[in-house]
Amino acid sequence: GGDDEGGHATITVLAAASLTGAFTELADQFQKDHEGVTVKLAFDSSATLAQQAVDGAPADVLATADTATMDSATAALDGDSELFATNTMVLVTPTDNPAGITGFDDIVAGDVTYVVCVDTAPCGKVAAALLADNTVQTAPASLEVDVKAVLAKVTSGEADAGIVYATDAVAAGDAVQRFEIPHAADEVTSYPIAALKQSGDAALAQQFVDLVLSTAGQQVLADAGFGKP
Amino acid sequence: MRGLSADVRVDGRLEAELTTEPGAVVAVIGPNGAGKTTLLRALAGLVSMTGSVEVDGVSWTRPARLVRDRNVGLVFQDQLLFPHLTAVDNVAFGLRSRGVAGAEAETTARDWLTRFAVAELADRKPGQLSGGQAQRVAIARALAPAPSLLLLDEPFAGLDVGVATALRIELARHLASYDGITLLVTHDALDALTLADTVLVIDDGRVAQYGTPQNVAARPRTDHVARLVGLNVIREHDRFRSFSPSAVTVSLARPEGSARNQWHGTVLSAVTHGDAVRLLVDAGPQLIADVTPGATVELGLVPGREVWVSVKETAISTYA
Amino acid sequence: MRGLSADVRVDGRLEAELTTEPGAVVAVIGPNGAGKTTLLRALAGLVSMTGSVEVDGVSWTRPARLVRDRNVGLVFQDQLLFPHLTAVDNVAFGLRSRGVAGAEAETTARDWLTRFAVAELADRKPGQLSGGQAQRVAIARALAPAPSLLLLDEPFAGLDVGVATALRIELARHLASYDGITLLVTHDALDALTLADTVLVIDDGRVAQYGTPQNVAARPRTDHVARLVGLNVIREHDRFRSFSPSAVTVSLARPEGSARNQWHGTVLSAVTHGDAVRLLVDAGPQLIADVTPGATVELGLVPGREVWVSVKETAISTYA
Amino acid sequence: MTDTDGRTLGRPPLSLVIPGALAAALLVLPLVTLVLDTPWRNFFDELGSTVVLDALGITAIASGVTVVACVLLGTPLAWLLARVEFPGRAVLRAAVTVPLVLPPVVAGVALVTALGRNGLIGSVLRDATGITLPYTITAVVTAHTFVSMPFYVLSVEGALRASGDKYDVVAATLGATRWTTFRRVTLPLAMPGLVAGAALAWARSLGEFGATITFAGNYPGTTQTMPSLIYTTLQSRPEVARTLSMILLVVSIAILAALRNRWLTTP
Amino acid sequence: MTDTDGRTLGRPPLSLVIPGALAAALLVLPLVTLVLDTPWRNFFDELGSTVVLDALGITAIASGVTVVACVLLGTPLAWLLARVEFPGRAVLRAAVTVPLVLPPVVAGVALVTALGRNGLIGSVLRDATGITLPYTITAVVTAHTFVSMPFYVLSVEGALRASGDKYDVVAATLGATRWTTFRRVTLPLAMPGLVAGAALAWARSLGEFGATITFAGNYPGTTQTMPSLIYTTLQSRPEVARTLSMILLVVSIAILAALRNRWLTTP
Ligand SMILES: Nc1ncnc2c1ncn2[C@@H]1O[C@H](COP(=O)(O)OP(=O)(O)OP(=O)(O)O)[C@@H](O)[C@H]1O
Ligand SMILES: Nc1ncnc2c1ncn2[C@@H]1O[C@H](COP(=O)(O)OP(=O)(O)OP(=O)(O)O)[C@@H](O)[C@H]1O
Ligand SMILES: [Mg+2]
Ligand SMILES: [Mg+2]
Repeated sequence: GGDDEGGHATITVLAAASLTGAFTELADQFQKDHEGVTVKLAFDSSATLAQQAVDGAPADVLATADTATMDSATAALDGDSELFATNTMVLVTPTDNPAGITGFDDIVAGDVTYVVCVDTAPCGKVAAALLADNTVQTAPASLEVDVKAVLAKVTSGEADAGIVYATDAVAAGDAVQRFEIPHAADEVTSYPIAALKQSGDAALAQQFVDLVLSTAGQQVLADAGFGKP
Repeated sequence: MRGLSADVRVDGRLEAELTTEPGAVVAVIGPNGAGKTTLLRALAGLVSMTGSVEVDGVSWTRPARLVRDRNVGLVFQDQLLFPHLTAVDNVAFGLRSRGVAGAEAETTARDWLTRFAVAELADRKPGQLSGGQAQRVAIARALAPAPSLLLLDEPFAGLDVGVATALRIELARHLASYDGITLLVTHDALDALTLADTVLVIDDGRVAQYGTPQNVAARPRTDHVARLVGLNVIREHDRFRSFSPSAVTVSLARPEGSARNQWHGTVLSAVTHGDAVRLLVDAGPQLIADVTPGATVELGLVPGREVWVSVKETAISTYA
Repeated sequence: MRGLSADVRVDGRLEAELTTEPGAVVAVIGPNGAGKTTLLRALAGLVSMTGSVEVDGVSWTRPARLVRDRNVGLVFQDQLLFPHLTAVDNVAFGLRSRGVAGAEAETTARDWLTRFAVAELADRKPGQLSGGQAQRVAIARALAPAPSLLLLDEPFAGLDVGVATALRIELARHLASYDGITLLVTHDALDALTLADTVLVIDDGRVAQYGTPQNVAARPRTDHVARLVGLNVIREHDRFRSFSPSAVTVSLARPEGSARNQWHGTVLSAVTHGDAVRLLVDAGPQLIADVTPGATVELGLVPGREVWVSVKETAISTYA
Repeated sequence: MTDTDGRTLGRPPLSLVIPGALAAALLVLPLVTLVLDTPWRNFFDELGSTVVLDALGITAIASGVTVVACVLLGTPLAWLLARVEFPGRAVLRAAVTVPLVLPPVVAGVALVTALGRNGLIGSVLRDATGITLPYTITAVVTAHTFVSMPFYVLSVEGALRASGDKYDVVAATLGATRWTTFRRVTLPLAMPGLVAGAALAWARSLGEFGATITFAGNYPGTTQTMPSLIYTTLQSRPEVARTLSMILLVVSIAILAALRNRWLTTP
Repeated sequence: MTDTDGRTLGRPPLSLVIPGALAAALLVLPLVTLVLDTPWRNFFDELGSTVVLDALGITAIASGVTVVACVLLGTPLAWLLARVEFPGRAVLRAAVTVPLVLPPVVAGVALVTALGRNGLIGSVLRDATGITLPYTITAVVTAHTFVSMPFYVLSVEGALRASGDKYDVVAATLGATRWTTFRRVTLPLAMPGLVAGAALAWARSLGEFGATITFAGNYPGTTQTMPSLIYTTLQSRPEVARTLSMILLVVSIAILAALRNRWLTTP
């Protein structure tokens, strides 16, 4: 990021894929608040983004979906990271719910085709913990690379059920039915954010972080289904 | 009707009608680019043509019969042996395509190779054969499946004399007992005169003459045939006048007699021909003249020399 | 030393030594598979060989000279015209490779095509040429860059008589003023005798004879040459005995006289040859005999007939 | 024809050697650095783990079956495109190229819309037979074939065109049906192109995961291939992912080198 | 040679038509369902947005440059592999195939280890010239070339082998250097293979995102290609992602159909 010739400035924000909706809105708001500033957003998996940040990718802010990946990028951070949101997991089914699922118990007991994230992904770690907490016997049909893939499998009807973040269920709206998972509150994911050392405009980067942490920012995140940190 | 009856039209390249008896051997002669190969390929179904082809009363053109169902044996001018198959497999290919079992096909193929004296090369790929050896394999490949229409495009080109003679004998023997029809493209008068019972002369995409070898040889209608059989032929309006080279007198001074039968020109070449020396003289028409070696030396008949050539009217045969 | 001096050894295929003057035209003759093409390709650097090749005192083998630097002109037995280039571009290719500018190369190429009477086909691709037309383009392509070693592998195969004659004349003219060396592979005695000043006879991968056309024709050492020039030749120990077909007497009963000069055999073929009928008789050696048409009818000399052939000792020439 | 000694044709010109070497460097150097950067000490530990062995097995089966499917189905298609004129040939040729252009994940989506449980064809199939494709190895093979076949078809079509049809014509005059001709003449003559195409298809299949994960899922022991495993591992344990990549590489190079040299040096 | 009327060779046999049609169906049906399932009403809206236009532009540039790079560098490499015997040829041939086998993301990792800011070569380059590759369009092109070139090289090598070297030998006897021979004889005769190879490389480049995102990042306007955009969008707005895929498809099929038919129908 940095100043352009004409007094314009650009900051680049690397954000976890699950933040797509909320951060797009926050970026709009930021641009409105800061005349002549452009916010570029690059969404990807947290691990990829952390790796790029360490590699010196030209960016100003990094927001990841778990603390572990943020820790892996410590070398690139300008100061400490701060938690700005949490997320919990829920069970979703297609709207027409072809398997007739009435609650999480159907997963625990029944012969349902369901999918979860692969346990190498942050969402998969949580899902694996929940499956263990609830002593689920049946194996999932597939371990998806990320939570969007899980949601896609459910909305397209390829899976009868899937475990996704609450925010994804909100984003999916009418396309899914939502069921709570017992012990979900024990497995909360925290989202950290930090400005990056390589930022060309540290002040502006910090202002974006501040916006995310502000009340207005928190409201946008709450609307998207995130919990408070 | 048995035999072949064809009216072959290939746009801009050929327009030829042809009718033959079963068992006939037709020599197809004509200069380069006349359309000989085109005729053969059209009969085989390899060139799109209009007109009609009928063999033993069955039309091959209405409806168009598939190439593979025409049962032709074609020796291509450029051989086209399958490069990835051995000689014996090349020959066996047509047999196997027509349903002969593998082992039997191979035995038959080896017989054919033996007949053409290339049995010991049976297991070589075409890339390891000499030109003449490949030509023999190509002929064997065409003959092996006993086709009902045999199309030979210059089969003796590139063969050494011994083999060519042997092959002519072999082919003559084969053709004698063969009730299919053979079309043999050749640039050699001997083939036309000895192997064939009919000669088809093609010139510039059209049939110039069609008859027995004797008739064609005696009364050629094209320069090309005349040259082939060693005669001079001159076209006058709608008649032809031909005479033998030995009837031609060569002199340095203008001879007496009818002006119609004398020409002035330049010697193009002089080569021995049997006991005589054969001169090629460019005298408007190109004429050939046989003179004695003695006269050659005496008159200094080397290429470039200006001479008069004349022929007595009585030595000229005139025909329509 | 000027001229060509070669000792070509190709494993299992050829072992030939050869020395010629500059400007020489060497006819290479021999039966199919003798090694003629192998010799030409080895000289051009296209077959790996041992031995040595020296041209005008410079070795082409130590160190091995690149094919493109040998400045040869090669007419391949199977033409191998570039299929994607037009006739004129094929001919211009060698010129342009040797640095002639595009426009000039094209003009020269068109001249060559004109000389071989295929100028009007200049812009056709090889696929649209007849066999003989393609052959002429191939010859033009080899000659155009004025190579210092001209290697012609059966250049007249597939040409019609008229063109072949014209080409022979053209080639003779070209060769007369040409101080490079020409090797001409041919199966035609006429070429060997008229175009060449030396004849190299190859048989079974070895040089069987090397001399003037007259000498080779008069005293052939291989069946193949004898057949080519129309003589009979018989090998006795280390000497050769040859005689003309017209010296042979054919009879049904055993003739009197020296048993050495008479053979019993079967008529293989009978064809007209000039005024005579030429018989091929399988009598141990295959012999040719010229008899009168009258005798043919009288004695019933058809293929398959058993006959005695004999020749007077005085008609036989014996040489080492 | 050409028993020409390569050397007398002259040394390869610098104008070809230099760009060729550059290309080789571009392709090889990243691999070399990847190899240097890989924690090899884990190599055999990882190679021994069940997850890896399962994934290797599934990859081997899927890529093997894919190559077979490409050869069996793709060769006829390439032949039709190269040798037969039919209406719509140009369109079909373009359509065959499309899966090449599709990002793999989109290819997976396409497969889902067609063959998924609720896909246009998949739902018909399910209602009729009760069979569903997703989450099975059949689905893996289908996805692999879908993304790999275009490479095979294009490559083989190119080779068929380059080698021409003149020998096909000769075979017809010898009474061969088009099928016999295809089998005994066309195929053997285009063999180098077929081998190249099969290598391409096989390699593409070995590296495939986008379409597979989307269409077939990713479960160890049933649908998880090596690339899927590598991709998912990359998220959390990049070093392990590199080791896994090396395993995939070593195995596939060994096979490729063995096969291609065997097939290509005796043409 | 063959002005043969295709029809007299006989109808294509069912044993080829059936598997060929099956292959075509397998390749085409998913596309058809994808097209049917796409929300077309957004097509022109999306096509007009800056992000999409930017991504299309970058994709066009990257894939175009990639094809040029493949042709300029890959053709010589294919020629060396097909025509020149040199020690290590077998190894090089296998090595060239490797990027095919690498899952794209791993290919990206390989590029990072070699050409990244801290990569073995990249760090040397940075210290010497101050230039760094990653996160620039040059990096995008590098990644695309790295993953696409093997397809080109293999396909062209196959075609070069299939068309043989006999005319190369003829050219040598006519005094042509190997370079002239290559340019005026070898290349034109192998043209169908080259075109097929270029189509493969171009298509592979059009669909590439794994290696690109890893090595070059995913920044709108600088390194975000269509597939990267599609991948990103797929996370949040799957329908839009499909529309974007359709845009990529329509554009590329149009170009492919135009080019290939032009090049291939007049061989
Ligand atoms: N594919 C083609 N397209 C157009 N013209 C062609 C094609 N093939 C041949 N020709 C032309 O048609 C004419 C007849 O060719 P054809 O091959 O039948 O001659 P030919 O009598 O066999 O001659 P040759 O004795 O030289 O083999 C020639 O003028 C030739 O140039
Ligand atoms: N590539 C090869 N490998 C092995 N043997 C070969 C190869 N090419 C030719 N031969 C053999 O070498 C011998 C000589 O072949 P060559 O082509 O020189 O004969 P030729 O004298 O030109 O015969 P022709 O008059 O038939 O053209 C033949 O017996 C042939 O079978
Ligand atoms: Mg012809
Ligand atoms: Mg030869």
